[in-house]
Amino acid sequence: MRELLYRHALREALDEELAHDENVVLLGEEVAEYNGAYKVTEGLWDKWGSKRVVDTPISEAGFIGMGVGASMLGVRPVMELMFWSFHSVAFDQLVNNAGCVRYMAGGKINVPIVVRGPANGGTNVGATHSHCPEGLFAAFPGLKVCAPATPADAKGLMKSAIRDNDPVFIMENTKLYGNSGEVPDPGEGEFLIPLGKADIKREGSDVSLIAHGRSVLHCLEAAETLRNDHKISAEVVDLRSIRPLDQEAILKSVVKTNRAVLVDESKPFNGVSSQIAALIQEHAFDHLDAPVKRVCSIDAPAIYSHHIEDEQLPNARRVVDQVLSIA
Amino acid sequence: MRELLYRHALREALDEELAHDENVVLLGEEVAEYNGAYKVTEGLWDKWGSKRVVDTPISEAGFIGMGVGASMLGVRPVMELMFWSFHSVAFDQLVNNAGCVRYMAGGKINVPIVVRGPANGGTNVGATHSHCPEGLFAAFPGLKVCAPATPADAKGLMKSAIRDNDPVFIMENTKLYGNSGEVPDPGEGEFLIPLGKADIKREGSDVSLIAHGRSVLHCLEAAETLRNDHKISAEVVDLRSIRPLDQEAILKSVVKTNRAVLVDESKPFNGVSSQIAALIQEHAFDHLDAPVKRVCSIDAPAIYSHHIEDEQLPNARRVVDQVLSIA
Amino acid sequence: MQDPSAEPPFAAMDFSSSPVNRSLTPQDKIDFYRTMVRIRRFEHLALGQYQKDKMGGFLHLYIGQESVAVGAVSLMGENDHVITAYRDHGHALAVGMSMDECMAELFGKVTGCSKGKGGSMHFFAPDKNFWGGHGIVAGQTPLGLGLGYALKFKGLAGCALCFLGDGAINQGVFHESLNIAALFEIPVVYIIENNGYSMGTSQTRSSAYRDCLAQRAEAYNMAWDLVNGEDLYEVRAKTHIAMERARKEHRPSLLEIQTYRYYGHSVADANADKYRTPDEIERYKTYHDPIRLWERRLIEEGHLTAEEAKAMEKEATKETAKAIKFAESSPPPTVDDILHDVYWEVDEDTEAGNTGRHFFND
Amino acid sequence: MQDPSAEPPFAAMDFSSSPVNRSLTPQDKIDFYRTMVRIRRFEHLALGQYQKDKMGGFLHLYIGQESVAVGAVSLMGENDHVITAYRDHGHALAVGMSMDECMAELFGKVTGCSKGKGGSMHFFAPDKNFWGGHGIVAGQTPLGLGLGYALKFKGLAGCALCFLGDGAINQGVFHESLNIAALFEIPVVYIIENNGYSMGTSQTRSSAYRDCLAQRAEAYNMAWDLVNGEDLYEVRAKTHIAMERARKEHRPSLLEIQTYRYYGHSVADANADKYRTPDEIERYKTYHDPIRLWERRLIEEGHLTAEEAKAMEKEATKETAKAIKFAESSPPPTVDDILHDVYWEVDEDTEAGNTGRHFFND
Ligand SMILES: Cc1ncc(C[n+]2csc(CCOP(=O)(O)OP(=O)(O)O)c2C)c(N)n1
Ligand SMILES: Cc1ncc(C[n+]2csc(CCOP(=O)(O)OP(=O)(O)O)c2C)c(N)n1
Ligand SMILES: [Mg+2]
Ligand SMILES: [Mg+2]
Repeated sequence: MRELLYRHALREALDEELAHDENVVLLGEEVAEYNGAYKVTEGLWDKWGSKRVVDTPISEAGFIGMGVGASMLGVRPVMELMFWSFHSVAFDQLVNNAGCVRYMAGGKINVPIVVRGPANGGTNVGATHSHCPEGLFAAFPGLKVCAPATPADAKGLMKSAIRDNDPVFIMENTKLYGNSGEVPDPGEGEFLIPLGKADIKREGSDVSLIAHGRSVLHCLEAAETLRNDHKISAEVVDLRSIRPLDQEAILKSVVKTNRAVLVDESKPFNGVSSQIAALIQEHAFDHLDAPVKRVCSIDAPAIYSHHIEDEQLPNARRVVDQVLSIA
Repeated sequence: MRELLYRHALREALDEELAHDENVVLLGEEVAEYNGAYKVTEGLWDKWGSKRVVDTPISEAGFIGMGVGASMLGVRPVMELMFWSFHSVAFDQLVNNAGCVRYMAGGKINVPIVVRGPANGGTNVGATHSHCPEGLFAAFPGLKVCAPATPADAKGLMKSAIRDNDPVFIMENTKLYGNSGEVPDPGEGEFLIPLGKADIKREGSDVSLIAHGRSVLHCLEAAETLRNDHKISAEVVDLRSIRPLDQEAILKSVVKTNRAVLVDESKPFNGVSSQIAALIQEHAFDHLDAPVKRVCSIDAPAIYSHHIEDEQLPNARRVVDQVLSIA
Repeated sequence: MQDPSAEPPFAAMDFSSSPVNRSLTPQDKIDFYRTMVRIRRFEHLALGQYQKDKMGGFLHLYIGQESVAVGAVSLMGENDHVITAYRDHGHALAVGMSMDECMAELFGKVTGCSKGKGGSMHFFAPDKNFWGGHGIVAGQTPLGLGLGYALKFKGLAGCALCFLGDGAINQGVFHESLNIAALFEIPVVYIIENNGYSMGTSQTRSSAYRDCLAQRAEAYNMAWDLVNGEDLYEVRAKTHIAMERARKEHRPSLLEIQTYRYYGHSVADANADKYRTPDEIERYKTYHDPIRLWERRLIEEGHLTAEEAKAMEKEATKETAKAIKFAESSPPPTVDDILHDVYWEVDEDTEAGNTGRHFFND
Repeated sequence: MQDPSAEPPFAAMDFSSSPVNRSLTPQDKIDFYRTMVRIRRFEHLALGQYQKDKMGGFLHLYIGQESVAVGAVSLMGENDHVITAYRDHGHALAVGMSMDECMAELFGKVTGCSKGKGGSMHFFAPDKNFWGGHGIVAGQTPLGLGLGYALKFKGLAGCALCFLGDGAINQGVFHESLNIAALFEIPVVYIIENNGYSMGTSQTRSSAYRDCLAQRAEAYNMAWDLVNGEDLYEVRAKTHIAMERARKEHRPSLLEIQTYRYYGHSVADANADKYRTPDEIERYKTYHDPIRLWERRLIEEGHLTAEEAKAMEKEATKETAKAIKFAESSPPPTVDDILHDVYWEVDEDTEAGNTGRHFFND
């Protein structure tokens, strides 16, 4: 199969959906003439023009609210946040207007909007630019949240998100944009990955490593080490979608392995892994041979120093350590 | 001991701290001339004047940011959010400026600000006005979060919060403002309750009910029912402070009772109780005779209808049911 | 109490002969009257029901401001859309929502316009181009922008009317919206309903400005106007100009319509006559009431008699009473209903709605 | 390349004799020169270090804008405070921070001004009245307001200088801040450093306005002025007026200082000469460079020779080289350091800092 960069897989998804539905429009800071701060939208303004690919002022609350309003009338806006960290200046529009309007209207409205952009640390940009808000947003019923780890997942989830009739927030990752991976050829037909379906990225029998986004890669690396150095067979469950959540896949894996380590780039208090840990202990209590362990970012605002920044984030070593602590 | 309303206990705390430190200033919408939307600040403008008690425009991001800036220079602002629900329009100021500035300045700055107001559902005001964001904010290292359940706790925590040199967010509750309870007389000396100390509101041996804010009252009611109708002795642990968290008290209770039900008015995904459940299963794994159970608001935006609104929130009946499910 | 000659209505110019008013039939004018009266009766009686504990929470009454919603909404065509804040009953009835569905919503019943899920602050009728009803101050202002954006995107010659209060202008998102509206040439008309107060705070205590609030539009090189809201003719005349500017030139406007609310900020506002003098309220009621002024106007024009006016009021009272009965006898939502209307895909039972766990209840 | 006579410097008026400039000693003027040169050298060499991978993330260079920070900061007295955005190296050096601590911060070392925790965007020196260094666009604008608020609250006759970019003016919180500043009469001076672009977006593509951006102040009945940033005298003259207005009358101002950045938005901005023509950049460098213009001025005034200027540049290069060595040889933070500087109470080991669990690591 052909290989694509994560960033190009996303671009292909956007391009295909621009072609698929004339109501799709991309909006955000520098997405058009500049080709996107991280080049996810490269070439799309050239191809689709100023009506379909639109540069906005630095007014996240204003333009995301505008997208929500437009989506109520049937436009399908795909909004880029240059960093998901900038959610903080648009929070009301994201949680109340995107998240609650349908409910408060008794179901008379739906909001088919996608908000996308990178949500990760590890790029030497300090605390304000390194938030991982997937757990924050998954807390709001009415919203959907995905965090793809591979180019194929990025493409397939993005396409599903754009076709979804509810608001979907896609958490991409600047540290993944340059990663390469197999993505089915468009010639072979539409490639969609449903929201709410986890993916077993590696089968195993002794412990379940459960993660989303870039943490999946740490889990895969850890799984390799565990096999080679410790003869431990780790299964890697990639959530892909956080809300809806594939609880079935999580529990199936844990029931098989009887042990779980959850990996999550958020800060530990109410990271996504808090919720997953709560779910596992509730629904697989009798199957657990050890407490569910977690690996999160070290619990401080994101440090700038590139010498130490990676140590604040989850990594394979810390995953291995946690597995060994319950092995 | 004398009894005070929760609202008046808060007012007494504010009044005493205005007297205690000339740098304390109260700011917010309608806090001064109007006496506060919920009358927590009643009479304080009359007493302290326009320099110490200040009405602001409806600009939460602007005035909370202003408070953060002023606190860096040694002012000690106590900001009212008319509803904590309005955090959504000031989120950046709350999480990045209050929460991260000290860190990004390598500890050269501290932000002695208090943000307070009611954070609860149950008052027929619909989804936008019924958020319970304590779990959201506790997720940010750098912030502190309290949620007092009784007048005495409200007073004691408020005073400690104002004297604390870090940002403290106090989650009050409109459904508690009118509750009465014993509060020590100021004549007997300063009444301060430290942040980070839970309070055993009722001793018990069979199950730990762990909660904060108004949910504590549901737990106490449930404990009564459990004793009377089911001969179950429930201990009620009132967290009072969510970050810092009295993990020791939580674990001590669970190690004694071997069972826990967590009650929390947030939505279930990443409610505070998610984090507590994750902690308990991790640190008291071998002491648990049953999964940790949770009672949260039903997982939808807050419904308006007063006929059904209370059913969406935790209540004693639902607490009892969860206890019985693991008894 | 006052000397009537002391304070005539504010209106200085006569807008009755402006083009958009000249074309009105007597019936149109009478209908405006009827709608304003219906709004006022609806709210008066809703207040009574509130006091009987038939509903709780907030009830923000529009009484005193009726000419604004009725005047502006009367100009709406097929492709025009409207959105407002939490003081939304007037706009709801003006766009043609039934008293039944509105009252039932206040009562928290499934027959309410939002199935009892939104309440007083969150009325919706997308089928009538009415997009709410929004509780977060100014939170609706970028949504209004989005409605205008969608119209232009789809090539429809319509405009979005977006109402907000005089206190709401100090929310940042409103300014972001104004800048984008002007920059992108979005067909949106922002209408500040300036009733002089945001809760207990007067205009001068909440806003810095030169001559008036609408002037803030100048910062964005946007057209603006100041409107005397007591005169339905003026509201229509000036709003029409702004709407045409939006529809035909895709240029936004900011209107400030001066008006007044007679009741407190919400029914729960116990201070309603502390932050303003009883005199002030009385003065507005006596000299500037938009319904009484319109009634007088129609009588002068010979389209209405005092008896007909009375009859209409009675009719409105009856209609409201019927709505109250309807609301009263309608069923409330059930606990099961709480989990509907969260996700479209779940409600429609699609594949996406059935994949993965959407809800996380105990 | 160009005909020099085609485009003289923008400056039309001569501000050298305005009171705040008349009182300058030759040494003062030479010091301004030195500071501007130091900023530029610091950044040029920092860029070199960036390209050698001594640091990562963003590096927003201030080169081209030096006269703005140096001119404004030169007016600061004991009770004046300053805050800015992420393009903060110039302001940091202007307030007197050492190159060592600044370079070490870029290198992510514990000897950095923020102990390697803030990075390029988050320089701080509260002891020098410098409050950052802020990464969220316009996020600093209400903090600046708060600094002014605190000064007035404490009865100190100072003012807060709050810098922001031309793109930042479209963040709502800035408008909220302007309104509050005017309404509460806060001694704050907002300074838009208009370098014509927010990343790749030109002023006209991001902002709607009439004549200039500062005019937005009119909406709040706030004083404003437009300043030619290439002329240090003008920057000082006009900023001084605004600062005095703040200190003496507690009235805020909004200044727009026209300037230009020679490099891309940040070092990572690969498009830096796509959204603007090479000609445009060259024109600024040739005719409007604030350092060259100031140098020429001082030579004309007889306070400086070309040789002295060169020597100062060399000196700045040496100072920067030393700072690079310092940064290079300083230790990085340790993993343990990550958990310091989060809570004051924890760091100070107080009772409050020891009660309850503050951190939730695995
Ligand atoms: C962001 C936000 N802050 C505060 C409130 C509380 N609040 C509701 S209405 C209101 C006053 C608004 O006044 P104005 O905009 O003049 O509208 P009016 O009520 O006069 O129609 C306030 C402070 C809110 N709903 N949302
Ligand atoms: C809220 C927010 N949105 C977007 C960004 C990304 N961003 C950083 S700087 C910038 C451009 C700002 O331009 P301007 O205000 O003109 O300042 P300049 O860079 O020219 O100094 C953008 C879009 C951000 N940091 N914060
Ligand atoms: Mg008002
Ligand atoms: Mg700029």
